[in-house]
Amino acid sequence: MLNFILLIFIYSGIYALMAMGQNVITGYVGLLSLCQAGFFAIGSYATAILSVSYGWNFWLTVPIAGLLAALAGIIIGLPTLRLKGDYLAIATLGFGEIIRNIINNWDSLTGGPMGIKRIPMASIFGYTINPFDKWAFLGMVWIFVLLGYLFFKRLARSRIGRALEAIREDEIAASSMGINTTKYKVWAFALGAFAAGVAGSLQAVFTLSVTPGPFTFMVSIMVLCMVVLGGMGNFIAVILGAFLIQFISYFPQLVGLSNVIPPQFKQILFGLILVVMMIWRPQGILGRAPRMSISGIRRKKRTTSNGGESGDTIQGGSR
Amino acid sequence: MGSWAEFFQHLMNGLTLGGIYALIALGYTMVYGILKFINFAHGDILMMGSYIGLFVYNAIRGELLGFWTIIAFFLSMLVGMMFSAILGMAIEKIAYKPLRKATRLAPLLSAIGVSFILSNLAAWMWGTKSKKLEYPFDNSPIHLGDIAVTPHQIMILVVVVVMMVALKLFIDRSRLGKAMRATSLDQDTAKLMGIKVDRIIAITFAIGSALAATAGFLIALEIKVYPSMGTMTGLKAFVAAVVGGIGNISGAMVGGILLGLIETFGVALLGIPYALRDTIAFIILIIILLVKPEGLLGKAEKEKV
Amino acid sequence: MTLLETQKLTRAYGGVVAVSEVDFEVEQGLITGLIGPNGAGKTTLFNNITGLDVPTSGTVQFKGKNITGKNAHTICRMGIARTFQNIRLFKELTVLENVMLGRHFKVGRSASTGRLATALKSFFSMEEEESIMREHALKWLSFFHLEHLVDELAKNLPYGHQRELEIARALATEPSLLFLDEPAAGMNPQETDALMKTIRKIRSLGITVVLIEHDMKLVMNICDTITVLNYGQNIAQGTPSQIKRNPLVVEAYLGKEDA
Amino acid sequence: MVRKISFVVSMILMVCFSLPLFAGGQTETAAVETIKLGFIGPMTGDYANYGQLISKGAQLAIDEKNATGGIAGKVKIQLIIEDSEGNPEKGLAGIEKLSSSDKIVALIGPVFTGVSFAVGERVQVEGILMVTPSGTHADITNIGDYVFRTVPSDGLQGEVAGNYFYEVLGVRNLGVLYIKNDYSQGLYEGTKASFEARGGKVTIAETGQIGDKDFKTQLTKIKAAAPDAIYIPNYTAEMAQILEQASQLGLNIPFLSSDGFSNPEIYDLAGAYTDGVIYVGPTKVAESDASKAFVDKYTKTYGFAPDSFATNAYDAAYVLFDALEKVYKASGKFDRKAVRDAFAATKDFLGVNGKINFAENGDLVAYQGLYKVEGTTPKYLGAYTVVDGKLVEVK
Repeated sequence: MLNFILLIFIYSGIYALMAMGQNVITGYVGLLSLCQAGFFAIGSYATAILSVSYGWNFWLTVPIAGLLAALAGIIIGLPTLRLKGDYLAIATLGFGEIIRNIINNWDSLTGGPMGIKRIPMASIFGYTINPFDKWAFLGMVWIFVLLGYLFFKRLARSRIGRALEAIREDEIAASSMGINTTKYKVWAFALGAFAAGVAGSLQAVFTLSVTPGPFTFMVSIMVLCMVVLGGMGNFIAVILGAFLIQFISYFPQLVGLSNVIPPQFKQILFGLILVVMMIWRPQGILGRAPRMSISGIRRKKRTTSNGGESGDTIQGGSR
Repeated sequence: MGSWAEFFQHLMNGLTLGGIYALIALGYTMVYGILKFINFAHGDILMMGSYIGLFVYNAIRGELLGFWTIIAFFLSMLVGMMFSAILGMAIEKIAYKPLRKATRLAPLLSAIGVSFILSNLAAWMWGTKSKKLEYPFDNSPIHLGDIAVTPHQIMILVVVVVMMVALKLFIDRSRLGKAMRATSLDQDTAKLMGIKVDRIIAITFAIGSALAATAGFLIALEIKVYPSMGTMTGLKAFVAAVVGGIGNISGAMVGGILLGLIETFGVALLGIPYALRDTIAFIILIIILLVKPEGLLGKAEKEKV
Repeated sequence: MTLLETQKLTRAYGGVVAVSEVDFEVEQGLITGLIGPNGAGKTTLFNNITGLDVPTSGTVQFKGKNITGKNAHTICRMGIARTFQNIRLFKELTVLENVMLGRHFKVGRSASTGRLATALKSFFSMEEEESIMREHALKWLSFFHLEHLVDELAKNLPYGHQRELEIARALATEPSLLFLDEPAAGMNPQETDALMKTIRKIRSLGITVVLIEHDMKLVMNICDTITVLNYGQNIAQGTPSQIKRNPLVVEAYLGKEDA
Repeated sequence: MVRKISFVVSMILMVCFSLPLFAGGQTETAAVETIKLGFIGPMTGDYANYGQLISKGAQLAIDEKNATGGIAGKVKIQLIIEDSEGNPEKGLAGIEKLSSSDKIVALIGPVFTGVSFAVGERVQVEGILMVTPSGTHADITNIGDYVFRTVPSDGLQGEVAGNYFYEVLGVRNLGVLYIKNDYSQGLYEGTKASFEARGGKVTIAETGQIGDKDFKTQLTKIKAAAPDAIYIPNYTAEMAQILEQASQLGLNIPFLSSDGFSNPEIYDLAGAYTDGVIYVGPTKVAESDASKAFVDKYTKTYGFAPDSFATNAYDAAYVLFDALEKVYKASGKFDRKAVRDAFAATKDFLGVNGKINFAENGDLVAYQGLYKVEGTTPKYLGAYTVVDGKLVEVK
């Protein structure tokens, strides 16, 4: 039982990394991207290919996985960032599917539908971080989450974070303030993709084999749900969102009901939670992070009485 | 690419595929035109309508093929359409209407939730096995030289054309259609002009869902009925809607047909591996969006500074 | 000295010519008014100068450099700032953050170190950078007597303060030329008077001001020179008293009332 | 803010860590009266049908056994089914739950190759016997000594198929239409290798995407290439589409297929179009009453007939009962290692598919059956295997 709970925490950590990346793109810059699955896949396959075919050490593959994903983010970002709102969503969703399609068909590199098996485990100072040794793996994953959190938190509090938010609030005004909006949007994409790539790398050494099947756009949608459910623009909330969604999806197994109720109920429950949550609290559980006041002391909570309208703006084509 | 016969064969295949995409895309585009959000559950409404149609058809269909069978088929289709229309309206009322003033993301996620509920509900109630919908006629191909055309393909084309023309006339000519267009341009103004916006939105959902059910029932003859039948087709249809210019009725038709043709000919003409078919569709989508972000027939919206 | 000048600037949208071969000059140190009936192309001219729109033909010269078709952020960095007709604040950010964003590009750029090094430096020495930006921002806020509102969200400010905040944000970019698009719109007479004083104060800082305004009292009062646009064309240019007497201008305004 | 977060987090943690108290507790005490077996397969999602079908094969065996009193007539068996959604991530969660909270003795499944690899690594470490009834990839059993299967590997099926097509059917130019999933591609690659080794040629190999329903484009191309026969090693739903659309296009080339064709659902979906298809499937070396009884019972219980994978799951369950009984009789408990050893030592167990033996690596020692569909009824053509690159008919 404990092992199963630890596993949920491990998955939560991996998804939290992806959700933090999504948060930069969606929560901060306000771009509705649905491509995390693609970046996740690139990260997974980078680690799998480099460590299986070229015998690289896991730790060397992690930055490469992140960078390759970031590169993909830039490649996707540069042309598509002219698009707004749902157009961007559908274009990025398309890119995610293209990535999966390419992986599924580039047999010589990725093994096609057969995938890549026998990925060596990660190890540090001669100690193998065995995915079956849950505590060690959990530690590794959450160290990544912590590092990611610290990085993103600092980024968000810096002038760069502020510029990203300005772009979300009003792109035209931002560029008239001397902010290079295209550059920041591409960087946001790259950072978001980097986080997903690293998450993919961790996933690869956890499952020890990769196949193209799981990297569907549903993963991207899940990650988006995590961000929205937790609270956009709030990294702690997003981590909480990642955990909650994992928790919900494994809830029937946790309470030992998975064998009793029809398997579909889990998914139906998840759907219900999404609908109810959006009606009841569209700004997410925690909502947007409160703004820093001048003295650095947290200011009184923002008024969120009619929550939905409070600024979780996604750049929309037509409003 | 061998011969002309092969070319026309591909053309026929592409047109029927595209017609189906267009029919589904219409629903997406109508909803988007009015509410500005992607109704992710559209594909699942299609699936629900097809199931209902299938049950009705199996119950009333006679043993022999003949005129009655064809009538029964269209009757069942009508029942499926009505069911979908009601389902669409109900979903709108429960899951989307409370979110009209919320952020753009809220209804999108709510729609994803509805999609989860519907597809899994169907799997639970009716099982995961594909259910066969019997042809109401003999579907042996008619050979025109080397080209084989099935009655099913002809029926798809006829129904699609009829539906599209009817819809186009309805939107352009009827009072209700005009009210719809007014609502999609500016809800607040429409309200001031005395249009019952809530009612118009409900009707839009009803029509879009009914069209989806039609498309579902038509393709079910070939692809069978199963819980996830609407997912990928729905996604492609959405791509078609965007390509044509989302929110634009004619755009959805053009986009759908175009996507069907591109998918078919991309593989046939260019020798692209078939497994990359979806990739072609998505690459086309991205190229079109980059060249003309508002879609082929969409109107550019310039933000006023 | 001419600070900014457009030559035969034209912007057409399909068949509609919004701005047609406009020659427009801004003298350094003066307050220039840009007036004309609705739809005369004033805002379009602003947008084409500040990089939010690209002219169909013609050139824009700023400080002797050709800036035609450059990005909005590049033009801003060269020293042209602006406000908007329909206030464009970063609504969910605080007043202070809004102004700090005006300083965004002033920090983190260094001639001596490379880009990556600069980025890393600004990531690790954030506090220092932030405090410099904060001081500057506060300076501009106190210019408008808005210090007590620093932590308020921009969207919660009353209308008049929002206008002021937008100007403060523009000033924080330390422009040599400031474009104000209908700054007095929606203001009551007291607020308009205060605004006039502020604009004069801005000029006294050595900043050249160009403003679009419908409030003739304000325009005639504070502008040193006025340019009149009608149907996208420059129909008159001169001092307020010259403009008042110009028959073309009178016709443009009266003719509009006839219609 | 901080209070809110810590409240939510602490609530969740409390729920999590109190769960073992009431959920996990009972297994310790109840261990003697019932034992638990696990099953992992896609129960929801696009491939849910396979999980549903195959799990029912195992469930039927367990229900039958329990009706006779259970293992050694007194220990009842419970099957715990976990949904993998066809995704290794979910499959791993499933085995983790089965292993740590249900304390299963052995696992039947997973259904798909991808999940089998991820789960296989896990059971090997944990020391839980795993028998997949449908994971056909040749390498699965190489994970370790706890991994077995009751389905012939791709390797064998491909070898028999390639040789049979060339030698018996006289095919020289083969067209292929396969889906880019592990099952179809594995069979395609295996068959191609053995077919071309004999001197045949795959003249056209078209692919499809998972979830595709429209194959007219590929079929039109294949028609133009005019091979001697078309090999379609796919799952039921796709094959039904292919056969129907081929007839619509007026394609008159014989179709060859794989064990995916052994699912009787194909006759519901494709009806008369199945006529003439020759496919490689499970053997019927000992055409027994057991086989007929199983099909009847399964059909009666669930309303549809079993496919070969469900049959394999049923056999896996019975072989497992046999091993469990031996271990229980010898020691009075169910040691996982002992169960594994007893299972590996299985010799000539008579299952529905015939005599069951396991090779050293855990593969099923098997032959392949060949069938030809006449009307909508498959006719058994015989059993074959390949020895030293030569096709041998097994009498």
